[in-house]
Amino acid sequence: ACTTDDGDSAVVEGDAAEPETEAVSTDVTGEGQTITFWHAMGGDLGLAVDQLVDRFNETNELDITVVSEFQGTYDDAITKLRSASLGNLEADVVQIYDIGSRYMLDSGYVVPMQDFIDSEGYDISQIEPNIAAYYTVNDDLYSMPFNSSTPVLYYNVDMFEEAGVDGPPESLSEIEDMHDALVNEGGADMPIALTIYGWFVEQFTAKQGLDLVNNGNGRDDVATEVSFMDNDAMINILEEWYALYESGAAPNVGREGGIPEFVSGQAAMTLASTASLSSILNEVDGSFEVGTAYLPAVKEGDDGGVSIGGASLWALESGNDEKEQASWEFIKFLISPEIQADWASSTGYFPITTAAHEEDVFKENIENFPQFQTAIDQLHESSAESQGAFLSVFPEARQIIENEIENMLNGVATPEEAAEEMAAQINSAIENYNLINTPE
Amino acid sequence: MADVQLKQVSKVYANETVAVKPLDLSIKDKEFLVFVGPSGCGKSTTLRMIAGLEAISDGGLYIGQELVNHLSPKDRDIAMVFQNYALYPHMSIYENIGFSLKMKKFSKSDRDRRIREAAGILGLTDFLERKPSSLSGGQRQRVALGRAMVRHPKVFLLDEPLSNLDAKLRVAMRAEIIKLHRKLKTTFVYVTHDQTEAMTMGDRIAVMNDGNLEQIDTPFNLYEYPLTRFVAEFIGSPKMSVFKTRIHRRSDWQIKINGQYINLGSGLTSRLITGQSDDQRVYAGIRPEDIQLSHIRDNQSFLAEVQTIEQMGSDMYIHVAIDECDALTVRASPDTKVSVGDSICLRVDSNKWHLFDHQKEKTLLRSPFRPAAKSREEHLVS
Amino acid sequence: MADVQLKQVSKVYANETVAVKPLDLSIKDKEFLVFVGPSGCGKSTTLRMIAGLEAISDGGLYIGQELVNHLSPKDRDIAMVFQNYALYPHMSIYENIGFSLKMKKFSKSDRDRRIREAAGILGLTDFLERKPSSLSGGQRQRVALGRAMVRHPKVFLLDEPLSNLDAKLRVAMRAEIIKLHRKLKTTFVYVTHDQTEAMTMGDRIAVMNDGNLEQIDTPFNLYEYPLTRFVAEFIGSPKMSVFKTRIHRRSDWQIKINGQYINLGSGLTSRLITGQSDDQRVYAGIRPEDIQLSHIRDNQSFLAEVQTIEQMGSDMYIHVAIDECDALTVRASPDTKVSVGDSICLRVDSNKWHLFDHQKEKTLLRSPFRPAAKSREEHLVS
Amino acid sequence: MELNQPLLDDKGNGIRKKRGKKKCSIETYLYLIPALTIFFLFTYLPFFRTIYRSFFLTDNRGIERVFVGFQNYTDLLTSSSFQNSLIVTFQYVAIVLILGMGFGFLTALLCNRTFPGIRLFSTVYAMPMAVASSGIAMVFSILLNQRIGALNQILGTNISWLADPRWALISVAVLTGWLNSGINFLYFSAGLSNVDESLYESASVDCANTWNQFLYITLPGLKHISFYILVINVISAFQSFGQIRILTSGGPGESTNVIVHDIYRNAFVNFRFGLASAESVILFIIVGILTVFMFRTQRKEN
Amino acid sequence: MAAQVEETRPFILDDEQASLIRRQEIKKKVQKAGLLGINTVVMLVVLFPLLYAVSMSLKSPGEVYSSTFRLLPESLQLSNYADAFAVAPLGQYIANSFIVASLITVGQLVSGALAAFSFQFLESKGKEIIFALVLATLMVPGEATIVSNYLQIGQWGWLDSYRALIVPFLTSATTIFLFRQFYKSFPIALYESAKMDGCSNIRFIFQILLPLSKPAIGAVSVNAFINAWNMYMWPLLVSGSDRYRTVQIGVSMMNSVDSQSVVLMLAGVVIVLIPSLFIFIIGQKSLVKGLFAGSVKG
Ligand SMILES: Nc1ncnc2c1ncn2[C@@H]1O[C@H](COP(=O)(O)OP(=O)(O)OP(=O)(O)O)[C@@H](O)[C@H]1O
Ligand SMILES: Nc1ncnc2c1ncn2[C@@H]1O[C@H](COP(=O)(O)OP(=O)(O)OP(=O)(O)O)[C@@H](O)[C@H]1O
Ligand SMILES: O=P(O)(O)OC[C@H](O)CO
Ligand SMILES: [Mg+2]
Ligand SMILES: [Mg+2]
Repeated sequence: ACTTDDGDSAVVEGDAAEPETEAVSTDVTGEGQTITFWHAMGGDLGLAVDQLVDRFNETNELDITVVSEFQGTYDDAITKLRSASLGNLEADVVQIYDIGSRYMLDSGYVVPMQDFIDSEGYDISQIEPNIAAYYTVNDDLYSMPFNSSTPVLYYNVDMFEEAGVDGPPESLSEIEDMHDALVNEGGADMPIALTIYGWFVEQFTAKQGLDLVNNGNGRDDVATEVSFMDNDAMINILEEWYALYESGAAPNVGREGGIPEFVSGQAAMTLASTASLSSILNEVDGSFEVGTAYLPAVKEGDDGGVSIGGASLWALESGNDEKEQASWEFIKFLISPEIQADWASSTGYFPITTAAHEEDVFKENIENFPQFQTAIDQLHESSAESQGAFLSVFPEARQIIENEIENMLNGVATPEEAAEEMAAQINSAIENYNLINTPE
Repeated sequence: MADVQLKQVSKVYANETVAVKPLDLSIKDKEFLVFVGPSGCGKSTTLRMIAGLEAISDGGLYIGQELVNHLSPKDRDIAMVFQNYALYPHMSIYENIGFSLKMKKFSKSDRDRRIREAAGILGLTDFLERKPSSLSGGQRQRVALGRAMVRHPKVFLLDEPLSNLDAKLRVAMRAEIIKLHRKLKTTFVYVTHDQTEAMTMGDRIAVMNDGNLEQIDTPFNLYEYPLTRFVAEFIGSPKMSVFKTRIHRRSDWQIKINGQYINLGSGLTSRLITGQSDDQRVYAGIRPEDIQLSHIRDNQSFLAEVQTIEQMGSDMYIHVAIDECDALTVRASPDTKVSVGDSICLRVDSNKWHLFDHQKEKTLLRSPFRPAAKSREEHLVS
Repeated sequence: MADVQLKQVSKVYANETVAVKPLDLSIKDKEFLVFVGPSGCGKSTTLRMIAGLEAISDGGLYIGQELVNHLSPKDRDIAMVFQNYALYPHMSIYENIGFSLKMKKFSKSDRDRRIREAAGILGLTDFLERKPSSLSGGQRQRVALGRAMVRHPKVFLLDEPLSNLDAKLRVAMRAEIIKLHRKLKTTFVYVTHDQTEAMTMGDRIAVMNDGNLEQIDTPFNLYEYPLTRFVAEFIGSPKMSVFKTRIHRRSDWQIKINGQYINLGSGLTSRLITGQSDDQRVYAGIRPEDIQLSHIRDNQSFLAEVQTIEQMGSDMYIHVAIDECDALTVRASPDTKVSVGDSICLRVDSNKWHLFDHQKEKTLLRSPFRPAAKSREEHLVS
Repeated sequence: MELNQPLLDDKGNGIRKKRGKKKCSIETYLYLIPALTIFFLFTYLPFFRTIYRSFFLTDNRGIERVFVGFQNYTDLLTSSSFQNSLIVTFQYVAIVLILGMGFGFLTALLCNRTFPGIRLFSTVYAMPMAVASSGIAMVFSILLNQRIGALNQILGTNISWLADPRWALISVAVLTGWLNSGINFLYFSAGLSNVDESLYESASVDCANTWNQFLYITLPGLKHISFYILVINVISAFQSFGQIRILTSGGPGESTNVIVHDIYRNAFVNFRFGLASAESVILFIIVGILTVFMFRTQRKEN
Repeated sequence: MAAQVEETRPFILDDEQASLIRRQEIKKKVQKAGLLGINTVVMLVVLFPLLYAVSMSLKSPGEVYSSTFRLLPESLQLSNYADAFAVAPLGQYIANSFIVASLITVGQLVSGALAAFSFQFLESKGKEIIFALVLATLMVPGEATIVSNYLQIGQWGWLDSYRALIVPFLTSATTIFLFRQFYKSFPIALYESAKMDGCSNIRFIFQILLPLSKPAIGAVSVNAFINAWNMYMWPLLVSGSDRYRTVQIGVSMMNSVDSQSVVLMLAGVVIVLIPSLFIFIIGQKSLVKGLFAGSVKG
């Protein structure tokens, strides 16, 4: 029995929260509340989040206290949230990565952002439309984008100059052409350190302008199976990837590699999130010039764009209006232009509101580090069409994709076999999920 | 009144081992009774049943006329001294001795008085603050006794309390325990497998074998009038030599040794249980000290070849072999001049034979009427 | 030729314990030498140095005239029987006995022959397939002997091989080991702390005390002519009674007992080392069998009060206390009529005193010339 | 002397009754209550819940929704991924056993004879037992890093220890072996010290050289304890989790996806509790069979 | 009088004999030195991961990515440790782990000592069967119960609390087993003697048995503490906030590959390894004694 619910099922779920929506009236202020904020920002990013939280705690006039809890990686955080729902673990605001969105919608314990927005008449026009699009279902904004990113190509400008290579590649196949020059003249051990990261596959699919799953990439209706086999999206990616690997242009650096090879000067290029920008610059520490470029296309002439990545903030139902209101206050604080500008400069994430671009901090930062601009341009050039897939079992699907890429690189499977295996496993996961989690 | 009575008491362990067969025994008040017997014969089991540490399988146990089968050890008013003393290693001697009083909620001053009294008697006063580990074997032994004493129990039970001590100390502690018994005037039940201990300590000795009580009697009687071949051989060192032979009724009763008929003494034959027949098979035992080297080769003496000689300094034991007995031991003076292989002439004290029935190995001799020994102080010749 | 010679051999353990002080000793070929002494006196250490299990701290060890200090145990051609037998628990008896032959790469058939031969001698033939754990103590003991035998070693070393056995078995195994020695005609070095074993087994006995060799002599000589007070008291049971007194030169030599001067026998005084002075302090020892109850109260006898009586069946030991000696033991006939508290009259065999120097506790008597005993078979009176 | 006196009077019955009432009282069980309560709540009961749940498909909240009988089991046993997990697990356990026990044994042998500094050495050899698997796994993640890790730098190799499926399993197994070697060292040392010293002396008098002493005394002497060490190691090897999650998360591909990791993934990442429960039961059966098998062989030996 | 003691001539070895003995001594010394050498090498191998962690945790981030191996840091970057505390609430984690591990240890001691007492000293029907059931828990992999336990604890509302971390581990078959093993060598006469003295069981346990079980207590404590300190999977599941996170989880969340984080992460690892190693080193002796021997002297 497969769910026949359309995408509205989430809204139906959301309806359950309707009474609260009404209750969000003037007398609910969130004053004096203590709320828990789960995030998944480790290392430097985590320090930055903590600063924001401290700042909110100090400055908010409603005497709201936010307790921030680091929950590990994005994967860990959603896992924790899912298992927390089985018990008494409570959070009011959680940061969930892009691919967790569908699950959150289905989960039934979120308060849609739209509710707050509507009841307060909050103006969201400031929010970058390309970003908001990702988190919007049937014109309702469900979660608030907070730290948004896209993947970009980082390259070692010194090496490229040394090798006499004109500029960064625009497609994967171009990398092969630069191989000899970068290695022999540029002194690189490898042209590109290509991390085995499902996100890149997702982005390469978008870059091809193709869907990952059916039913309009899961946005028109609940996805029931993958579509990357039918539209050859996956096979294209895997073949290119494998070709790069075969030729030695992109050795297997595993799931953790990539940035280390790049910053240590072994790789001439790497792919990474814009969020890594500041830490990469930090690590390189001026030992060479870091350039950034758009995510390469899979094949020349692909006409898609990139979809927004990173994570968004979800308000969770707690049955306590005051708390929920406090969550909203906190979220509003986080997306205020001033904060976003700050946040963007210290991390590498985009400011999600256009107003933030006007802030001095931000302008200054762009001036010092023009590399930031690439990501912004890339996002602006992408259309809202490439808003990315919605899939309940997305985290699992990403694992499966990464596994199979590993299998492919390790010679266990050919690109075709890998793609087929991905499809089979993901389809079965989708089927299983839809079977069990039909809302009563 | 603290006599102990066992009426048909027996013990079968969970694994079906019959450790003690139905046993009737009455231990008199103030008596020093020793249980002796080979390893595994059930001595400890009997003692532990009296203590209440082992459930009684069947029969009735009475202490001071009262049936105590159902009482737990602490309610029987008995004290026990264990083979390895079972001192509490982490407590001082003072605490060790006083532990049972503490358990019985004696007042501090009462406790102190009793502990010091016991320590005084046992010469432990200087060690009260020490831990058991810093005491010598003999001192530990005394602490164990002290622990039993302070309770003023009705009965003292001691299970091989000396077996962990070295030979010299054993002799000394033997004397101390005897003195203690005399001083305390309480019933003592003492288990040992050492016959020297049994002989020297007990008012009476109960010899056990394979779960049976073989004989209970004074040391002297046990030695002189053993009821069974087992007792005869168990008591005495070197052990009694036993001949597998026959008795004959001629003019006198005779016994065949080394192919030759030798008269039995009249003192002996008068004690013979009636109904013995001519040429009847018997076990005839003789102790090493009741056989002498003889200068006269007559029809009461016989020849035998010396097999080995054991020079003990104070005595010499000569082992000879003859047909009826493959280990005949003779006690001789240490300066006797004899070598292995010599043929020597031996003469038996004809009234000192011990005769046992061939089948049941029970004695064929009546014991002369003798009053039970009243105390250890008297050792009378019958 | 397998005599063993220790020349100034000593042992100091890593923790500075001086276990054996420089020792000179020569063990003759085919001799049965017994080391005896109290616990911790260095017997095992000496044996283990001979075996090569313990490095020699100083001095030279010769086996068959050859210096072996530097040789490891396996090259010394000795066999050793351990106190706990040290049988290999996972090997069958057959394999246990044959192990050393296997190590020496004997052919299979040779091995088999020797194993069966040894098993035959020791009566183990039926047990060859069993594991040690299924054997009794005595059988294990024999396996340990068998293991030593098959190698036909130059020297047999045995470290308290009987001490884990019960008393009866011990007596039996004693005899077996003596027989074995006679059969194998090899040098045996035997360690024990049991003086009965020492007295009955050794051709010669080496008495050790506190790392020193006190005396090495035949059993008879040790008993009759102990060189030190230690040996005198150590050998003999019940032990010699020692008086702390003085000797006096009157017309004869006299000794003061119970406030009264008693003559020393002429046999004894003739052996007195010259240079003894009047009123000199001495230790005077007398063995229980050399003192008798006397009917005659004269100036050679003295009175004493009976303290305790030990009835052994074959003998009776009477303990009396007098000024000079708080534990004077008298051996009497078991049917002696005497009670605790009685005053008894005692007379000492005046030639049987043992006299020791007050300070060094060395003997004051020359021992009469005696040829060293040639073998155990002869026990001659001097 | 007392002989056959009239046997028990009417009191005798009383005696018999007393005897009938066994000495054991509820007191015996009182002392067991704390331990048994915990076991009941957190081992027995959950274990049966697990078996029960393994027959269901569960929803996000772990609630049994659809009864599927043995389908979870058949799904598992026919899925190539699970079969792979089984194979990987057995390979992993085998390597861990060989390395962990081998190294523990080696170090125990090295410390068997006293020599100066033995305290230090034995402390170091036992130390891995006190090291957290998660902590050391993070160290290994750097140590084994292909480019910046010490191992490649020291060996002069360029192996991707954790990204190459041929090495990843070996790498985590080596780490686990290292972790286990500590306690194994202690166990083997105890075993060695339990071998009666006089056996060695006896053997040396019996002309056995060092090698033969090792062969005929040491090895047989360790037989018994080796068996227990084996059982303990097998049980613990099957349960390794932290180091695998941190070092490889089951990858690359599924080359280090041992059963326990797969259980975690299925239960807490993919939220298929029913399936995970079925896996748990299979794991239990495997460990159980192995343990019983080992005990059997051991018993047969004796 | 027979010549009983050989003449005591001073003892002198000839040259040949002396050199034989000397050679033997040299051979022994060489063997010892060899053993020492091998041990040193093996020790360094065993110790290497830990030394490496310490060394890396003291390097500057820049040094981490160097492509040649250097064990010693160029300069000691002690600030990494301070920074590690800033990045994550290591202090809180350590406190949590201490609370959890200590309470688990105490719980196991008490429940184990009582249960083992019952098993070893008291008679009861089916006692051996119960004991077998207890031992069988060793065979049940934690993973076989973890899902149920998690759901159960979630239902009770125990997630993210000390109880969730502690209560399930308050007893352990290993502890009971170790205690019972130890009790087996406990002189039964002491128990009987105490009984004769009128001592109740519970008094016996606390006044006699436990004071004399110090080696076992030591071993059990060290074992329980180290295991509790090093737990990973369960705390990973049930702790959700820094308030209750244990060190193992806290530190593993620092896992990252950028050089900045690597040094901090390794500093964190070193910090959390220290307490368990410390407990191990001070408790090692009693651990060995308790695990493997177990006799009461006295
Ligand atoms: N707890 C027990 N369970 C089963 N059988 C036992 C038990 N205790 C003793 N036995 C058996 O009961 C018999 C008598 O044992 P007991 O301890 O009374 O002998 P014992 O005369 O004291 O011997 P020993 O001189 O060796 O101490 C022996 O056969 C023994 O094996
Ligand atoms: N390995 C050792 N290290 C240090 N001292 C030792 C060692 N072995 C024995 N000793 C000490 O050396 C002395 C002699 O010991 P040895 O074992 O030779 O005595 P023994 O005569 O055999 O005693 P026993 O009759 O008790 O066996 C003792 O004081 C003992 O404590
Ligand atoms: O690393 P981030 O925050 O840019 O996020 C990348 C992906 O969107 C995660 O799914
Ligand atoms: Mg007994
Ligand atoms: Mg010794």
